[in-house]
Amino acid sequence: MTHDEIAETTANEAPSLTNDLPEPIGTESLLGAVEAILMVAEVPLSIVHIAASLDTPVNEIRAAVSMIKDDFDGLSGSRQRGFELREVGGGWRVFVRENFEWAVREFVSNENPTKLSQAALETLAVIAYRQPISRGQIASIRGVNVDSVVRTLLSRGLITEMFTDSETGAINYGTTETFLENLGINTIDDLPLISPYLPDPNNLTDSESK
Amino acid sequence: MTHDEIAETTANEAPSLTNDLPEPIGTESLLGAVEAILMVAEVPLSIVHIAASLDTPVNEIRAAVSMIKDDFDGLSGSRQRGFELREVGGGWRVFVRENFEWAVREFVSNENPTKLSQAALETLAVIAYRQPISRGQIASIRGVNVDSVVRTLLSRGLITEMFTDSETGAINYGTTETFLENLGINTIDDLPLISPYLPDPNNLTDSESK
Amino acid sequence: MPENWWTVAVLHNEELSEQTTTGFSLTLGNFEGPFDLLLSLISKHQLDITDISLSKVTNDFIAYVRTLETADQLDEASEFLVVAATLLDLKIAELLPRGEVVDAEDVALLEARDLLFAKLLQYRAFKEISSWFSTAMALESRRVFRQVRLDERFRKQQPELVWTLSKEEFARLAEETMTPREIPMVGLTHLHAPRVSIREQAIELVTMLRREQSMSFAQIIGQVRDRAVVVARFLAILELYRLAVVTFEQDSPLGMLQVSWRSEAFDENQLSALGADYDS
Repeated sequence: MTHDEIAETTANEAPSLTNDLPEPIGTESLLGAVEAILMVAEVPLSIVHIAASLDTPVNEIRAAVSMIKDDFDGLSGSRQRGFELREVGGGWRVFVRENFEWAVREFVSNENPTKLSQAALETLAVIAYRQPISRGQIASIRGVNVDSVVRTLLSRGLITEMFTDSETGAINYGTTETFLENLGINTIDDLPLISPYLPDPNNLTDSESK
Repeated sequence: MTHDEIAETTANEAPSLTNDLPEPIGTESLLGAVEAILMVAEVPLSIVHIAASLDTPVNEIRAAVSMIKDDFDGLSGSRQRGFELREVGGGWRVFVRENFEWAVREFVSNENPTKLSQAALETLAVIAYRQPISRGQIASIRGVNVDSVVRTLLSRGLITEMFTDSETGAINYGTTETFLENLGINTIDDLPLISPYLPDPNNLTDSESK
Repeated sequence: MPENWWTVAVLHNEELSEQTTTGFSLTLGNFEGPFDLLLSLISKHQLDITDISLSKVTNDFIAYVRTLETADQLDEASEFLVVAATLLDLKIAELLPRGEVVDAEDVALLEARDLLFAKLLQYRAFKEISSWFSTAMALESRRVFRQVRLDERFRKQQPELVWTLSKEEFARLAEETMTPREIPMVGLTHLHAPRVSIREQAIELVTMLRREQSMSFAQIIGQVRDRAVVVARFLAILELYRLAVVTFEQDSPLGMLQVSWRSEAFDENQLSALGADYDS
């Protein structure tokens, strides 16, 4: 969508300001509204989420977010900002731009959770690529009991119970949005491909169902 | 460029025009750093505070803040932002711009249903009976990550940050007056007794440090 | 996502992984399970995973499993034993003269090998990719995002909270929430063969040997279809040998293994104590 298109679609929706030039102000108003919301949000906001809050079509919000991002990045003729808009965990959020992180250290409270153990990381990788997956299936891939690691991952909010298998009664796990945020990616599809490393999974699953 | 020169040039010139000047990169970098700090600060920051943390003369910071303010206000040729820099209580802070507050109001009323979720109630119950308690400790009692419900409870004013553990850096939470009012009791001691044989946070390993 | 990030991430991870490899409660000795051990042995001998010199790796593996002595370790060792048994099978097959006859047992052995290697490859894949996770998380944890408490005046805009719980209901909720949940255990029985008691097998053996006085190993396992029982019987024989209750005779390498009873050395109490090590 071009800027002009946004101007057209939002021209009449500006709730506050009106003057001689309705069209550009409509756009500016939408951009300002989206910026304002991004300023107060405490979690990454999806386009759909913002659209619902502002009661505005999704494609207009998408265009507005993309314009704001470009703007912060200095692609719209102005200076590159000390902050940027990033899409992580399925939503948009204002971050300090990477090359200015040195400046903010003092102002950020550091409550960094402890690093995950190697076992927890490997288990997380298995869940990420094989979700939904039960503890039994994870144990069979890892060769060891994974109860304690799964509990750690649950309390860290990195995985969640997705559903219980109606036949076996086994709980199936999957990754969360927090997981995506912690990795700095937007969707599971952003994970590096693992298939080149793997043998054909069809040869492996049988042993578990014996 | 001397400090005074920056102060002078910023009075009339847009930052994008400073390209003609000898040390534009220094300026842009300073602007970015100040912006980054203001973007993450929870409280208004004085010019002196920012100057000290960036190890930069006060008048340069003053000039930078003034440029950023003008910039956000749309006085430097670019769009007026949905946020602004406001001086309150002797310091500077990023606020939602007044004419975009409607967007935040819509967003906020959309976010908060009138009833607490089951997860929020359970977390509140744990905090009420085990305060002061950290998020990690709550998580290990509830077996799931509680970051987002704790945020909800904070924003509802039902709990508050009591102190930060000096060793672990973990914030400890407790209930508020608002909580007591909702439950119709005067002090925490009026809570009905529960079984003494339930997990105590002091005996729990913080799930985050596992 | 830029492709080179992954590469950078992997390189970067070298330093990080050092700190993260310790402290897991289920670690058996230094290894997190049989695949971990097998992988490290393969890399120690600088072997390709698809072209393992079985003798070396099997010897090392068995030697390691022997060092697992405490009850706790043995409790966790069942997976090790399954892998050990497979490796032993494969090693024996390698040593046997190659005939033209392909019988069902050979095929089963090949399948067991393929399955073991496929599982090992799979394990390695996840192990390798986990370094990407570690690095991505480390990099992301340095990022700072805006997270500023909502202004009081906006907070007042939210719809009034509707509170419905009495203090008694609230107390009950607290109690229910804080009562530790019974963590459903992983049913390992449907994954692996059911646990086999070495003591039970030892008792069985004693009965058989008392009757027969001397039997070949082939006879001892003659009727048994379950590999876990075979392993358990084999371990039971070793235990009985350690107690000097039985003796072995083998004329030549890979020849028939004859197990003989030495009843004069037998003490019933030793047998009941024997099982204790293996019970969980």
